[in-house]
Amino acid sequence: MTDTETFEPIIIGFTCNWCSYRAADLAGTARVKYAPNVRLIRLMCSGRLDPTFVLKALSGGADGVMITGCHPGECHYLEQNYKALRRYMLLKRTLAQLGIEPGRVKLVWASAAEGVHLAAEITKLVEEIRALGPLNWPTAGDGTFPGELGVEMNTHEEVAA
Amino acid sequence: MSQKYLYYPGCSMESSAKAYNDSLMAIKDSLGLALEEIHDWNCCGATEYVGISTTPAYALISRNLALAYNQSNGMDTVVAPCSACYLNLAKADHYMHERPALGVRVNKALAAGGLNYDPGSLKIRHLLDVIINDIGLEAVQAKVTRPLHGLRVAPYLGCMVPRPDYEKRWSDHEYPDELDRLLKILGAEVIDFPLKTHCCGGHMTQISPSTAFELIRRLIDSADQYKADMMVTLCPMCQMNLDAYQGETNHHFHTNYHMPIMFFTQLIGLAFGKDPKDLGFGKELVDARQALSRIGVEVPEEAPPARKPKRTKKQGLPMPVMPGEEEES
Amino acid sequence: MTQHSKPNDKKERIGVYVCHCGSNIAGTVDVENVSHWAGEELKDRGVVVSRDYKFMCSSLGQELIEQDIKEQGLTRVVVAACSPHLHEKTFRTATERGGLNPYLCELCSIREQVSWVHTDKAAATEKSKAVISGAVERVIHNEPLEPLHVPIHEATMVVGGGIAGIQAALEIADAGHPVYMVEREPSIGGHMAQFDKTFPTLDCAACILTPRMVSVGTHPNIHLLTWSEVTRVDGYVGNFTVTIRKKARFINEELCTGCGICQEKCPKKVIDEVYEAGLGYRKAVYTPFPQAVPKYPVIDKPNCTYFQKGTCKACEKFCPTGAIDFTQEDEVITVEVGNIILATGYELFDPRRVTQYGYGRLANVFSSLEFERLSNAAGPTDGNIVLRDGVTVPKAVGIIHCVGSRDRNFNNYCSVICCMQGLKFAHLVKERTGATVYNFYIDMRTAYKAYDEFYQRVLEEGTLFVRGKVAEVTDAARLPGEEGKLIIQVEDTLVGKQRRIPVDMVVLSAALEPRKDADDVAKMFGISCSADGWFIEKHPKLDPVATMTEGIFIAGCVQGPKDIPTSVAQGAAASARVLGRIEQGEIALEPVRASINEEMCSGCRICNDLCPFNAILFHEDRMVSEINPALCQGCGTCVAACPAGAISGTGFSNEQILAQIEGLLLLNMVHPTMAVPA
Amino acid sequence: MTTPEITGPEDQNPNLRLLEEVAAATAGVSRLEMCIQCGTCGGSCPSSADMDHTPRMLFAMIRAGMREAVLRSNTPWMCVSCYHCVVRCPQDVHIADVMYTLKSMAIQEKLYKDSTAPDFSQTFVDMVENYGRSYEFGLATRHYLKHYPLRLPSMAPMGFGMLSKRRMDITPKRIEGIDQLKTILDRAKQLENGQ
Repeated sequence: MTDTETFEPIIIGFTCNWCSYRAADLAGTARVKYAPNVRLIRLMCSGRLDPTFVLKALSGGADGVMITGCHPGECHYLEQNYKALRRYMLLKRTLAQLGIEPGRVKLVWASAAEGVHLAAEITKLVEEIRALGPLNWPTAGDGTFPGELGVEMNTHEEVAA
Repeated sequence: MSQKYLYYPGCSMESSAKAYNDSLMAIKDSLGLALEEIHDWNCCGATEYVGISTTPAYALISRNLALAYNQSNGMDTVVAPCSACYLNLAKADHYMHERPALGVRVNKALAAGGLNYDPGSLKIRHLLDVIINDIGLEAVQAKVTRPLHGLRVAPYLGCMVPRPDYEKRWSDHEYPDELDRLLKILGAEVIDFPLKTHCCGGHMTQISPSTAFELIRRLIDSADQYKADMMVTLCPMCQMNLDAYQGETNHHFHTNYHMPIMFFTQLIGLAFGKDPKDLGFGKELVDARQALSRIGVEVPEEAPPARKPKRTKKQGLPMPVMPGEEEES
Repeated sequence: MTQHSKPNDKKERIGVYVCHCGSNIAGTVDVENVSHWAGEELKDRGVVVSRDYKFMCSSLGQELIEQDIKEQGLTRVVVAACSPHLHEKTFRTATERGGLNPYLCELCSIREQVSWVHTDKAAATEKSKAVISGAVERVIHNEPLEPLHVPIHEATMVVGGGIAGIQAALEIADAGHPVYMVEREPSIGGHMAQFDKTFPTLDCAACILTPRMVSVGTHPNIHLLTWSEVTRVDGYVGNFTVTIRKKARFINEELCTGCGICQEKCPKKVIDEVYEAGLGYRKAVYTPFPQAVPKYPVIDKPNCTYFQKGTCKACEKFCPTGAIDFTQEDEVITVEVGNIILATGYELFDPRRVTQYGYGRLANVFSSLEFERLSNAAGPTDGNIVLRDGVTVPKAVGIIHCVGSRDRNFNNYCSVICCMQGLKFAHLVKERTGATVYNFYIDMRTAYKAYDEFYQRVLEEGTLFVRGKVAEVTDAARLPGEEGKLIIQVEDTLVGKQRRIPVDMVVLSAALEPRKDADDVAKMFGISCSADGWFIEKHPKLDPVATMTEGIFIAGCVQGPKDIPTSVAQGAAASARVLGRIEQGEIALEPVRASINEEMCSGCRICNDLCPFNAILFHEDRMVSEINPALCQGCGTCVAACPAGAISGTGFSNEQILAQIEGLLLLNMVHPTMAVPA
Repeated sequence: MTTPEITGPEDQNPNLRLLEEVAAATAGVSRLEMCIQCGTCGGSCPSSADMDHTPRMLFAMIRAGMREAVLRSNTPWMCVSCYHCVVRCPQDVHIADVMYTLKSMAIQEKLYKDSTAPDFSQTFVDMVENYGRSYEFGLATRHYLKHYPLRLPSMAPMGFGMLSKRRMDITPKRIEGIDQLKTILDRAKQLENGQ
């Protein structure tokens, strides 16, 4: 057996209360099966996603992070998912700077009706992360994570963007 | 500007559908259509191989795709004039993707011959699709010098071009209007042929002739009811069945149909003012001369071959001799 | 075990309750093991009680929580059961009964998100532990909250004047509360107004509908806005501000008496694509039908000779009261309402898309709506069922079911009404023409009160039933007797043979589809559409007329295909929900709001532009921003964006989420194949 | 959607797994398990009059595990590959491809009733395997001599017409890479047999 076959990644998933969390509920109600590697956190909106949450997850032992929100134009709070999209783009850049594969973080749109889609995306991401292998977080030696180290997660940029 | 395509002629273009081939060759430059034949292509297996064994059938088809890809050099589209070839190539590309296990098996087989094909690498399109959608009806119309006014035609597409149509390239599965629009541009009077995508009998002429004759009769009878001068097709198999078996069908049902079956490329050539001789007219068994003379086109009867066909090789399968041909051998 | 960066320094006493949900959870998750693990391994995190119970939502289950709070002095509660969207309220209420603030309870889902979606028992058990660990870490940082109370505006808006909307509006208005009804067409009545008879009782649609329409038109509590469309919705439950565009009618409603002379004199005839389904004509100035409510006509500007060519004005010349007003312009109206009921209905599937059935190509193939008009005594043929030539009575009629429904090429769903509609058509054809009638069906679905009895009746009348989905309708005759007929080619699946059945007329029982603009409407009102395009209800069984958005309700076909009785029931149900709200006068909202700590605010104003609800106010004098909790919707975008960390999101604070992440990552993954089966 | 792996208790009658077997052997995703017996296929089929079962019935028989009756049926052999049923099927069952699968299964188990069609296919394939191209003249004459010797005289004018109009070569064409093709097909046959 190779590493990629035995390696079981842990993924933290951030969901939006109005769409993707309900999609996850719907997947359950419909008994759609997906990989057990994802552990979900409910936010009110993908716009609530502070990039430090992602860094916290990756530094704390997660091998990947899934950010989910309503489809563009369908945000319960009008347009906050666009802000999530912008932060996601910035976040990918930051990860690359830290030497982490940007593919470990993925943004998925899922409406409340898309349980099957969400389940498929979860399973897909698990396979993608499995292929990347375990994350070796570049530690500062003291176990702290970059959010606390002051890594530039400058959200001012999004206003200019 | 010429548009360049990989070209998969298919076996019939060299034999039973020679008229299709000749007329295509005669018009392609006027259309600005550059066709680069896939080197050493092989038969697509028609509808026969898939009914015998799946992996070999798809490996047979995919050898052509692999060869095409190797010589693609910037081209991404394979054009096939024959419906069955078009469908088989498209189907292999589609199913190797839809059923990855099949894709893996086919590529393992291809690897034995040093080849490989990744599904999705090439677009597979039918000749008519390319003419309508890439070259465009305006460009075709601009070349028309001899409109086919007065010629009443039944557009007949048969089955395998509009169906199953994996990539949704055609306007409809049942009543596509591409061929109608093309023929109208050429100046012909196009009837609303209700059976335009119904079956010509396919290989039933060989395995259940009475079934085939009935299907042939339905088509010709309907075109006849609409008083069509001819049926216009884009498929060698359809042309062969409706043309070559029309006599036997008449015999079978004691009917007396005389419905010429032409390829659409032949009519494009006529409308472009090309010499009918170069367009394969005269190769049809149900003579089209009468219908064409009505619009003032005279086609000389094709002279019988000057010499006996020469046999070049003595190898191959034993040559069965047909009764009517004994004196030749 | 990882080092916790945020210790439970408050010394919270936490109770953990793991639900079996019968076998729903316990079938895949080793519940006892999970509960035992939480009690042991999370002891140092403050877990003092950990229990598992068959059904936590039962009164006995809830009592467990209450009892432990009182006897064990719990300060926090974690329940691991179903989705918070189902039972969060239940357990928070139980927590409150125990004497704690309800927001000190966290419900985490190990059913929808664990046991129902995973099959490997070991992996599901480990994931459940991680989920509980996350909830435990989070709940430590929960704070006691008070729900927000917002007043409910007494007025209600009903969008759509079909039978569902009419029912809803009348119920609310009769209870003494104001209603605004907005209808896009010139008259209310909807599809029902187009029908002649209604199944299964065959009572006349107009006879039962028009009295309701008149009531709406004359009701002192109903403000009727026809020929109008909602263009914008602002605000939130209890306090919506709705903007409506009232299209110019070019008729002065004060002066018009509805005498109809203008319609008589108008020289311009137009095919009526809406009310007559394209089968009849109307004038350029028109009321769609004689019983229209309101009675005022409209001038159809794109078709009016005066508007297009500058001369005519026949209507103006002949109007006895001078009510024609060519200078009218669209009006924009805004109204304040507390609740909104959407009853915007359906659209008929365009049968042209099923090309093999020949609709649009073969003259005597009719759509179901066309047939409704054809059979309507007030329709273009005065109720005579005739072919497209307008005179020939058909001798044989084929009715095809499931056109565009139950077909992956078009719509997967069953359109519910088509079987009964097909039976009704069969009856009407028989009754009026004596023709031979065929019904082609896949499955006969007549499940409702008195529906199957109607099927029996139609069988008795001699309608012929062929079980098979029709393959094609053609005019290409090939057998004797087919000449000049439409031939229906079908496999009679009960005989196992292909049949060709010549008929004179084909009626296509077309699918009901969501309106083309359903998506835009949903977005405007902040609700969602299913993959098929129908509006999604809050719960498919238990809350069919509410939506995920507070204050927005749905009724009728907008939620999915349904017949008249069900549409009426939904209209009434939606109004009952609204009336309950109005009676209470206010509603308690989740206190999920953002707030700014002025001490920490640097006045950078980044958050100001982020808020789509304009809830953030900048105080120029103090150079700080402030959030208006009444306007804030709690999305948290500003919380995430504040560079000074001055904004906190109640209920979803950074501390809570970071702690939850840590908790979730407490355990490593179990490799499914290495897991020991239980 | 992929063809689901149907797992269940071991069946007493292995024929009850016939549906699964057919689905697995079909190129593409057959969706055969989705058939709702509506009869669109049987209604659409141009040659259904000559079939001993309509396609719909055949699918019901597959579900019922009537293995021998299914493989002996002439239905797949009468399929003209017109794809009308495929595009009209409300459940998107890949009917034509299922028919190809049933033919190959019948050939493998030698369960067909009439050898005309299988022989024709086999002759065609033999020619293609030997030359890399189809060879109509050889195919037609061989096939007719075996199956329709009495039809030959009435066919002669047509055959002569085709020859004289040079629409039929009496010599076969062989591709250059015939050895490569044979290698590929041999390997494909091994793979087909699970080797």
